[in-house]
Amino acid sequence: MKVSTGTADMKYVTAIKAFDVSGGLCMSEYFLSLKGICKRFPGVNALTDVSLDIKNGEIHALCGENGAGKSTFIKILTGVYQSNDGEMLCEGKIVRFNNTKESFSLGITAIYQELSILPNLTVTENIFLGRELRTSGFGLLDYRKMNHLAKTALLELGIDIDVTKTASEYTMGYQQMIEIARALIANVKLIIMDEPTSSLSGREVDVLLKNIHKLKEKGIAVIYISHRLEEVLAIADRITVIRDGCKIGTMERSEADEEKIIRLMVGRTLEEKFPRHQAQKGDIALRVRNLNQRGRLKDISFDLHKGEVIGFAGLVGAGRTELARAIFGADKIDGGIIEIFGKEVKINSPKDAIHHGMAFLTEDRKGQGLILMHDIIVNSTLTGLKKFCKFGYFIDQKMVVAEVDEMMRELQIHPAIPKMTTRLLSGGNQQKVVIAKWLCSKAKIFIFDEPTRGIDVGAKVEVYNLINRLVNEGAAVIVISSELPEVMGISDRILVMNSGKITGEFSCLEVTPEEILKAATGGINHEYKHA
Amino acid sequence: GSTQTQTQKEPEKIKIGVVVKALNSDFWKTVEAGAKAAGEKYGVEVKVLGPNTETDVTGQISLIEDQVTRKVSALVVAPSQAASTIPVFNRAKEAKIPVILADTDVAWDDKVSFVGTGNFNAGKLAGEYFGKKLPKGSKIVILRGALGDPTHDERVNGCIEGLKSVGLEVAVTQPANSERAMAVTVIENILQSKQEFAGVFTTNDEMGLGAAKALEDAGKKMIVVGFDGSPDSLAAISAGKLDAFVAQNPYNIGFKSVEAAVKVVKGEAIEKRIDTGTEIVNAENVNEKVKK
Amino acid sequence: MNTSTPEVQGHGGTQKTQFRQLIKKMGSLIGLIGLSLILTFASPYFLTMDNIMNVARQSAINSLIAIGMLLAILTAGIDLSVGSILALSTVMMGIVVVKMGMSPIIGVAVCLGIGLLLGWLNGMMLTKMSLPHPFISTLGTMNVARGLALIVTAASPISNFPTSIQFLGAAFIGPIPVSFILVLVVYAAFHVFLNYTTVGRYIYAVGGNPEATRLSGISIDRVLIIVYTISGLMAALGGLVLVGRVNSAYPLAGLGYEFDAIAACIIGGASFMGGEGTVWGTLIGSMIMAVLRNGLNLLSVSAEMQTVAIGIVIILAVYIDVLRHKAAARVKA
Amino acid sequence: MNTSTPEVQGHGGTQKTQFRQLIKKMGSLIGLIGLSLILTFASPYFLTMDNIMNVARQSAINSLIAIGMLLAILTAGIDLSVGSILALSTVMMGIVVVKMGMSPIIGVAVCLGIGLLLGWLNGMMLTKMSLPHPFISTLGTMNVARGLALIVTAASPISNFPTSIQFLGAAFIGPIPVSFILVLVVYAAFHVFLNYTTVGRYIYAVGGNPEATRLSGISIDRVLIIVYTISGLMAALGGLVLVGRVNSAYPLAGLGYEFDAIAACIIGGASFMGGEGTVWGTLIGSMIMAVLRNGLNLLSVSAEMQTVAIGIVIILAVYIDVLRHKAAARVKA
Ligand SMILES: Nc1ncnc2c1ncn2[C@@H]1O[C@H](COP(=O)(O)OP(=O)(O)OP(=O)(O)O)[C@@H](O)[C@H]1O
Ligand SMILES: Nc1ncnc2c1ncn2[C@@H]1O[C@H](COP(=O)(O)OP(=O)(O)OP(=O)(O)O)[C@@H](O)[C@H]1O
Ligand SMILES: [Mg+2]
Ligand SMILES: [Mg+2]
Repeated sequence: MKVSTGTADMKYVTAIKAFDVSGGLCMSEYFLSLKGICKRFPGVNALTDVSLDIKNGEIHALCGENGAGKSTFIKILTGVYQSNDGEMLCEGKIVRFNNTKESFSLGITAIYQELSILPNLTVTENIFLGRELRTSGFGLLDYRKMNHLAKTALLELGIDIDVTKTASEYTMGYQQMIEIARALIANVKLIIMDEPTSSLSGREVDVLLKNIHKLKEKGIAVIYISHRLEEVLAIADRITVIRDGCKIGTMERSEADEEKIIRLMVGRTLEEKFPRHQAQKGDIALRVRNLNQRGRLKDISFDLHKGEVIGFAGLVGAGRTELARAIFGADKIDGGIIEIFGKEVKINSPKDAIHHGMAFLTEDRKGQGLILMHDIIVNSTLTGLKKFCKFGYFIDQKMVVAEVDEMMRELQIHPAIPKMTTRLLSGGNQQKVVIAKWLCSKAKIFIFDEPTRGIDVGAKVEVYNLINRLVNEGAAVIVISSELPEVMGISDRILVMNSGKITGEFSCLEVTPEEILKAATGGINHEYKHA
Repeated sequence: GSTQTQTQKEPEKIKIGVVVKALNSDFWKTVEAGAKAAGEKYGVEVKVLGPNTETDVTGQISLIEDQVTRKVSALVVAPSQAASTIPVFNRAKEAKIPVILADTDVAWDDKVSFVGTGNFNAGKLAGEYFGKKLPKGSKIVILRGALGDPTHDERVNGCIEGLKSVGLEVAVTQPANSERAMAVTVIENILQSKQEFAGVFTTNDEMGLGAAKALEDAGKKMIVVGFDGSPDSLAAISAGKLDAFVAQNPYNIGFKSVEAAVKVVKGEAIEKRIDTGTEIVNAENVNEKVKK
Repeated sequence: MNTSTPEVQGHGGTQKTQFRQLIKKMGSLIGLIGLSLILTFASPYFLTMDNIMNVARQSAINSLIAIGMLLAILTAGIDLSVGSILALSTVMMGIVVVKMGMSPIIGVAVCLGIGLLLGWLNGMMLTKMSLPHPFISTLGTMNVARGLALIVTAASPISNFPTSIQFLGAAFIGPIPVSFILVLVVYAAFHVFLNYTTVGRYIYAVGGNPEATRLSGISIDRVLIIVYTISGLMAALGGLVLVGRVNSAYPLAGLGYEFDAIAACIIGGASFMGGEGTVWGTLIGSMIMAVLRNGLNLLSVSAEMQTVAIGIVIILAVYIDVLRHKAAARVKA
Repeated sequence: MNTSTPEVQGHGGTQKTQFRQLIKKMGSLIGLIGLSLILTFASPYFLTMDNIMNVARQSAINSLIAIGMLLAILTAGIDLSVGSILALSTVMMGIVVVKMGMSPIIGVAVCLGIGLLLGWLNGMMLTKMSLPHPFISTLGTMNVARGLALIVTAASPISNFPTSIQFLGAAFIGPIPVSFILVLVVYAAFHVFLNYTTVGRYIYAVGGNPEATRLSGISIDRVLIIVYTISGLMAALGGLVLVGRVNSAYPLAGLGYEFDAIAACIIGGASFMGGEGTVWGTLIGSMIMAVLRNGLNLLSVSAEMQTVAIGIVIILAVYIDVLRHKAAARVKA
């Protein structure tokens, strides 16, 4: 199926109308049927004989461990990849997509796991990329109309931002919302969302879930992938579990519960979702006083002790990432004191921070964490390369390989090929490689920004265990997380931020989610706006 | 140089703009020296300019245009590409600036004079020189500057003509970018191909010296004839490494063209064509040249 | 390499944005104005109507080539073949018109057609042969086209074109050179093209994040082919102006023009990393280069010193832009 | 632009990997072997010991410059100033040794020192002045150094160096040219440097993802300064060989060498996007260029046709690599 590219954009406009009318008149119950889908990559069987039906207007959740093949599956659905075997029926007709344009023309669109935002284009342009609206006269781009629609779509998602600014001016959370708006505005028949909430906090998640319900009411089907099972259980009509590239089964929402899904996903039950560390609170490891950054951070002060985990909670754009970057020397600060183990230090660059024993796991693994074209070995040893050196300069390759092997086993990185280019790893496994990178450095103070972003439930526990091990060994840890249960489950103390200020401090033993939320919204329940 | 701001209101001081093909070789540096000497002798301001390379045709045209803007009293131009300069010469004419051509002639009716000998004739002289040194039927390798560079085209064509007239042949013509290292490489490779040849003609000195070096390294003795006559090649002739070069007397080209320009501005009559002479310099006459 | 300050890409947005855009354009403008001021003081001939028109004319060829180059740079690419394309397309026009005596219209069609064709070939090689970078495809074309230009002309120039063909490069309308009017028209067209058409925005998108662009259902190959085809066409158009300017077509024309064109884009604020750069910035970049050369000529600076000065000014012009960006970022924060 | 086939990054690992690496290197080797085979059939003089040493000698200068260029390309940069640095450093050596009569040791120190200094300046301008791309800083240096070389020599060559200085470029050990031995030693050293030292690995990292590298506590500025300093040094070393080869230093030396060096890197499999490329691939790339020129000379191909042929071979050499990559991916699947 070829779409003539010249007039595609105009087609789109008419297509919207067509879809609106035909919303209810469908031929069969199933919008999409996949039969026996297989996908092989060099050395990996990503999918084996997967069959799946998507009903019109249903919300269908996909669950599975990291590397199970979920993202690959949806990429086949949209034509990013082509299956090696199997066939696909769309509204009863056999189809084969060679690119996303072809799938889009049949009413399928997706939000991919790895953000595909164009940093140099405006928010509006991102939302309308490939589906631009044009003026009737000369066929030039109709910015006025597009800006208006983009603004409306974002407002519907509860964010109010300047849509004529470039996307690079917004943090990941906003970018994620932009992508969601992009899918919503398309007016298609099936929207696929691959971990749309991984950078969102509870509040935005709620808004998103509400919007997904609205889609359903319009008869639009949604495939929803998330490692946060409570979301899955909250909205899914049916749930399919994939393990090691094979479909384990599809169940109705009514038959499913968290424990069952986990058992099907990982093949066992988890004893404890949030294991706790045993360490005693020790001396102050990190003392921050009156840290200021113009326009972003205001008078931040806190202490972090040895053997302690502090969790940072807040809404998107609360300034947690900015704070972490400021402490780590990634961005310049405009004032404030940082003391490490009682000594005041000047941190002007990440290099200084690492020199003083800090580690910082960034929230954006693709842009700031990994060198995607390089392999696991290179990435996981980048910060600690010096320690493998003989005669001061020459790297001992054997030592490197041994250490990496050890780390890969410990973190259960899959596939266990040290020479695998990280670009080809599944999202969750990429995250594990970034964690490995910081384990390799000899840090005493760890800042984890969204450490479990995109990690499956089983691996999450591994990460928590790992954090606990670090703490037990005397490290001090900051965890920034948008998942409230996680923050509450693993930290000793919780600091809440709003608009660049710390607005609340709680001990994990006595706090309720409501209290945190109240602090996160600044005490009042206002619509949060981009500062 | 001094700025001319103060000269603006004073009674016209004669300003001669000299635009050459480039100022990146001994040849044009010597032209410049000659031009400056003439300027000093007649007490006029002489500015010698040239683009970065001899093949930068449009760059040279911009230079000429800017000299017209500067309202020079007369222009001396050694055009990189004859025909291309006619439009800008017409502009000079409109601005009532007389144009003297140096080194390379242009078929433009309004020129005041041509000062030089022409590259074709000089090349021909080299071809004929081979005839004196080598038996009939010998083959000559020609190394030339950038293809499409009219100066080198003329020299090559002249040489071929000269060779023909004395019964010699061209073995192969190869470009060596007017550069020494490239000339070494090309001669090395030609030697490898076991091609028969008894002499090398190069369209500038740098390539001549490179060719001589490659032949010396290979232990071959051959007639190498260069072009222009830099101090380096004089020394090479004295040392017996280079056989000869064609000398066009660049100093005279510079001196006489400025002299002609001054005369035109002063309203004196000059000849339509001023020959600056061409000669072959070899072991026989090298000593007198060195003294100069 | 250096993460530049986020900046709004051109196209009419809110008023605030438009103001910032103006400031952005002002960046290289400051350089241009500064340079012009210095030259006005240094030479009495600089700020004359005659000389300004002179500069306008001298910058025309590079401006035309640079705007094509801008497209390539926006996609994080490069087009090294512009100079050779210029040469081959103009000498072929020479052969058709002067040697074979065909009508000038056919000649112009041949000239632009060859530019189009070679540019299209660049794009096809890059995309369909999956060459890793346009450096390769266009370096290849650069050599092949130059060689062909030498072969078809037997290395000698072709002169005496009919005046109709010389119109673009040589004619004036009042005191204003036609070539400069052409530049303004072309730049306005490119401004609309890049900012108000889908393909134009896709060019920015491809440079910003090719993978994301592809996922949005946009054919990167198609965009790239369009980009290099246009670049080839603009090189040929530059050639048309050159032929008018020097009344001849010659096989070594355009040697090294790729550097000037690239420099114009970069001085004008385009980024080699792709996705960043504006039409008007490029025009200013091209003007800076021309003003600089013109000024140095007027001051009769020697060729060697000119080389040195051009090197320094290129660095300074960009550095001013860097400082201005930094200052702007400080104000915003 | 095009997502290249996934490949495992170089440095000695498991046996399987080493084998794959060999295959990877084989890529451009296939091109080289193919080209050599064709030439062996076409010319009886090609496959002679004499001629092979000839090619080895002719490729030496470009090989030395290319390995420095490789570092720049690995960081997603470029060094346009290599040719000019070569010129300025060698003419300064000429002035010191020939004109001022100082000892050759001082001369060599001056030569390498100037290369080092200019390279360091490139790096400093790029990083400390936050220039957006090394194209700018090195284009500036390219012009400035060339201008200075012309000024200090008054545009004339300097000849008659003492034989000790000519050793690198002119001497032989048995039948093997010293310059080629130098190349092999230098390449071995770079292989160790890039794969087995921290700075070497950081160079790959900076090219792969500068932001991630910076956040990993590595000073990008320092890495870049080292890279451009080394590139300048290698250009000067190439100059030393050139001086030995032609027994003179001249201000127009090295004109256009940057293209040959870049072409060698890219033909050898390096990526303009940074982070990808090997030492041995670059050597093969440089050999391909030299073999091609040598072969065309041996066959007495006309100059115009040589230009065309070089263009075609550059594209083909890279295309073979692309096809091989694709084939490898298919086999693995
Ligand atoms: N282009 C590719 N080449 C080789 N292997 C690949 C490629 N893309 C994916 N894989 C592999 O296929 C498997 C499935 O990956 P996929 O991204 O579909 O997992 P996932 O279920 O989405 O995991 P996650 O929850 O971590 O996102 C993984 O082992 C991954 O390494
Ligand atoms: N480069 C930037 N320029 C301007 N504003 C910025 C920039 N980066 C971040 N901001 C703003 O700073 C504020 C804090 O963002 P930050 O990413 O630190 O929040 P966060 O709490 O980590 O939220 P998230 O969950 O999105 O990561 C936001 O309002 C964001 O838009
Ligand atoms: Mg996934
Ligand atoms: Mg954050």
